[in-house]
Amino acid sequence: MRALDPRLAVIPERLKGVSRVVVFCSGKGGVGKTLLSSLAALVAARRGARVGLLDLDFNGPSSHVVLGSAPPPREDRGVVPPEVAGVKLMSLALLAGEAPLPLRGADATNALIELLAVTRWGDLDLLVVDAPPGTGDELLDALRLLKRAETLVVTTPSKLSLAVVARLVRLLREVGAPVLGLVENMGRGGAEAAAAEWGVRYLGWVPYDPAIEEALGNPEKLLATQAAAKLEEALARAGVLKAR
Amino acid sequence: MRALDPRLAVIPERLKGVSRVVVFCSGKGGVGKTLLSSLAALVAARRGARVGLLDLDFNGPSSHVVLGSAPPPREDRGVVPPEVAGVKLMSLALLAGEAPLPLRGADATNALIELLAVTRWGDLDLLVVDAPPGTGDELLDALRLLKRAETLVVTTPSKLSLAVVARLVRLLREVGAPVLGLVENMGRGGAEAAAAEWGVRYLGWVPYDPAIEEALGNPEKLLATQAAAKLEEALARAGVLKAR
Amino acid sequence: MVHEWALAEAVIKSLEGVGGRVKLVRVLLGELQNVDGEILLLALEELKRGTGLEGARFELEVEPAEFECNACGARWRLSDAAVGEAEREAMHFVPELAHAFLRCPSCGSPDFKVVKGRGVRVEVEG
Amino acid sequence: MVHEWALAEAVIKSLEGVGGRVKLVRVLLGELQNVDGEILLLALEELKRGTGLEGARFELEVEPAEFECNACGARWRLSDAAVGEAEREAMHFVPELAHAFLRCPSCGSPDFKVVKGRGVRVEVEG
Ligand SMILES: Nc1ncnc2c1ncn2[C@@H]1O[C@H](COP(=O)(O)OP(=O)(O)O)[C@@H](O)[C@H]1O
Ligand SMILES: Nc1ncnc2c1ncn2[C@@H]1O[C@H](COP(=O)(O)OP(=O)(O)O)[C@@H](O)[C@H]1O
Ligand SMILES: [Mg+2]
Ligand SMILES: [Mg+2]
Ligand SMILES: [Mg+2]
Ligand SMILES: [Mg+2]
Ligand code: NI
Ligand code: NI
Ligand SMILES: [Zn+2]
Ligand SMILES: [Zn+2]
Repeated sequence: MRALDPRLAVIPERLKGVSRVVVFCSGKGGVGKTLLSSLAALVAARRGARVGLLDLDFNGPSSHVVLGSAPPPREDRGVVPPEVAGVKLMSLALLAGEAPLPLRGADATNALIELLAVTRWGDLDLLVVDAPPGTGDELLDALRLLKRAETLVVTTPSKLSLAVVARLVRLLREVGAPVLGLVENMGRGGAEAAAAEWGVRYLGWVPYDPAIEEALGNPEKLLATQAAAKLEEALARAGVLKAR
Repeated sequence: MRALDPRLAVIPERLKGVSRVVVFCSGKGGVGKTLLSSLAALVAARRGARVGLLDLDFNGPSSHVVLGSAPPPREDRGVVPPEVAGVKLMSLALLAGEAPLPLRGADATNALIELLAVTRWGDLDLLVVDAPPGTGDELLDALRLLKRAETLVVTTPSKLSLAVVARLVRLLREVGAPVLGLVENMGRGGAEAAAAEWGVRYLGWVPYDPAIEEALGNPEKLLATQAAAKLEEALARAGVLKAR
Repeated sequence: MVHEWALAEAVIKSLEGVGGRVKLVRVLLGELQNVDGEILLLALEELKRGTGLEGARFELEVEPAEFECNACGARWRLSDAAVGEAEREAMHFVPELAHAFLRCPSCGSPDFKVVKGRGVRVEVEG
Repeated sequence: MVHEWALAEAVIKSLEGVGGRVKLVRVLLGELQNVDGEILLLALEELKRGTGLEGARFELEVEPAEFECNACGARWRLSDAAVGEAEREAMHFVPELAHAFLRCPSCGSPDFKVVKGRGVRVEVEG
């Protein structure tokens, strides 16, 4: 008699059509992981790529707020993510409604396994993953279960962010996750020295952009911001965007 | 034969001399929980209160960066937190050094129980707790184990923060944790309507203060900022500070 | 409710590595998965073709869900809870959504453990 | 290493609610707690005075620590790991600091489980 977890067995099958997985992570909260990962998905979709966006911040999901209203996922031999502005979005918020969803770490692990086992992404050029703050179950399991995942590290230039991100960069090395580079958000070069010190490629900065707040929930407005333009440059440097 | 966890039994004993516990929480990351909780501890200490500060952001500790260098805890019939600018500080960062400390939820629960079981706070007028982002094990267990804990909710005026904090406020009600009120950080009144909508007392705003970054790690400079002055007003409104 | 297809695929996938002749496959399902057993069995029968599992019989067992509150220690069952159809539907995608939809009947807390009835497990007899 | 006092206090506290005569108290200690058994027993003997536990005998058992890597599945023991004195000292306050100081010997990952040897448990015979 042998016991097996069928959910784990089917995950590679579900991700078969996905060419590339890029996890936006930081360790630190509030540095712009969600904004930049959503923008990245929008920018890539505008360039014609087939793009998915997976919100792993189960306790504080907000990718759906950045992209704007999305219908709930549809059931068809699994769960089919809704499309917003060309981006296939999967988030527990689409299923949980307004209720608080306090998940302990072990619950987060299980939720991630379920999501990966049932979501039918189809063929994607790029799956963007929005990591929660911290270096807990969600991040560790995403790097464990999404075997080909590459990472993009986000920081602000503040000492408080750099101190936390320094630990994250060491962690990513230790678990063997490729680091595409560092994006400095809400700064203008203040984190470049840290990137050099850590031996991580500095991909550029995205300024604090006062137009962002008003544009939240509106993909077109978001794509027209200076933040989107600067992020697009950084993503091109990272080789994440195909040439037009 | 009965099995008991002696660590849980001793926690009330360890907190016997603590008059008041206030948890700074948000659900959202990067809104200033760490900055404001550290400032609150400094402000209360300057007013002559006996104050402790417990950093629960195990995966991204930074209270020690805000307060500035602290010696490691001392062992004396338990663990005695070091004092920085009149504040007794306990943080895993004081023990872990520079190494990344990726804790899964179950590890975080255990680490919190150990910390609460061995730390000798002595007599305190106020124990300030800096919560991590999210609503996972650390926050749930802090509210479970620190039975008398009151909470102070921190948000920025951004939609992205408000959407997450709305869920946190409902959660705090559901677990029965008293909410002293909402502090708006890096804003100027933009979150007041949300507080009213949620039925939470609005304690005031702390502006984005460009002097903060330079003052990090320097308690005197921090205390001299406008942010500290505005926070002091909010804390007084919440009844957290004793009259001078 | 064709999410059962995803589950059936997962079950078949998980059996790929199992060597030898498989006679009996027991699928243990948590009640929280809220799966339609008949559809699942149909899907399994269809998907097993051409996989070397033709000779296998599939058996289903549903484990009732049971919860324990981390705040007050109360225990309860899914049948004790009032949950709407939409919520059940969401939970059958991701059972952890129980933490959004269920609350401790004694104290109202969402901080509870799923003691039983959440997972999917497959046991094989050769 | 007077952290043993804190532990002894915790053990005595946990026995307060136990009714009846206690004859034997077994303290099961994870190796990760890195506790000095002699000091702990001394502290227990002193603290038991005036608590109704005078007649109780204390026994200590240390469970060796064992780890399992979540990345590659490797298993190892604390004795296999090179840990400095300062690190051991920190871990005896909070065993979870193992995740700062230990790495999987096979793949270098800090993402591992403490399978055995972390906790403190007290068992009572009346
Ligand atoms: N470049 C930017 N310009 C303006 N606002 C930004 C920028 N980046 C992030 N923000 C804002 O900062 C806050 C935190 O961003 P968010 O993406 O939620 O961070 P995280 O996901 O890392 O917690 C949000 O209110 C967001 O709108
Ligand atoms: N009122 C403020 N003025 C200027 N900077 C601030 C203010 N509040 C927070 N910050 C900065 O914002 C960043 C996030 O603050 P932090 O306290 O680390 O948030 P959290 O603990 O909620 O993640 C830090 O770089 C901090 O220095
Ligand atoms: Mg985010
Ligand atoms: Mg913080
Ligand atoms: Mg399911
Ligand atoms: Mg200990
Ligand atoms: Ni279904
Ligand atoms: Ni000691
Ligand atoms: Zn309850
Ligand atoms: Zn390993």
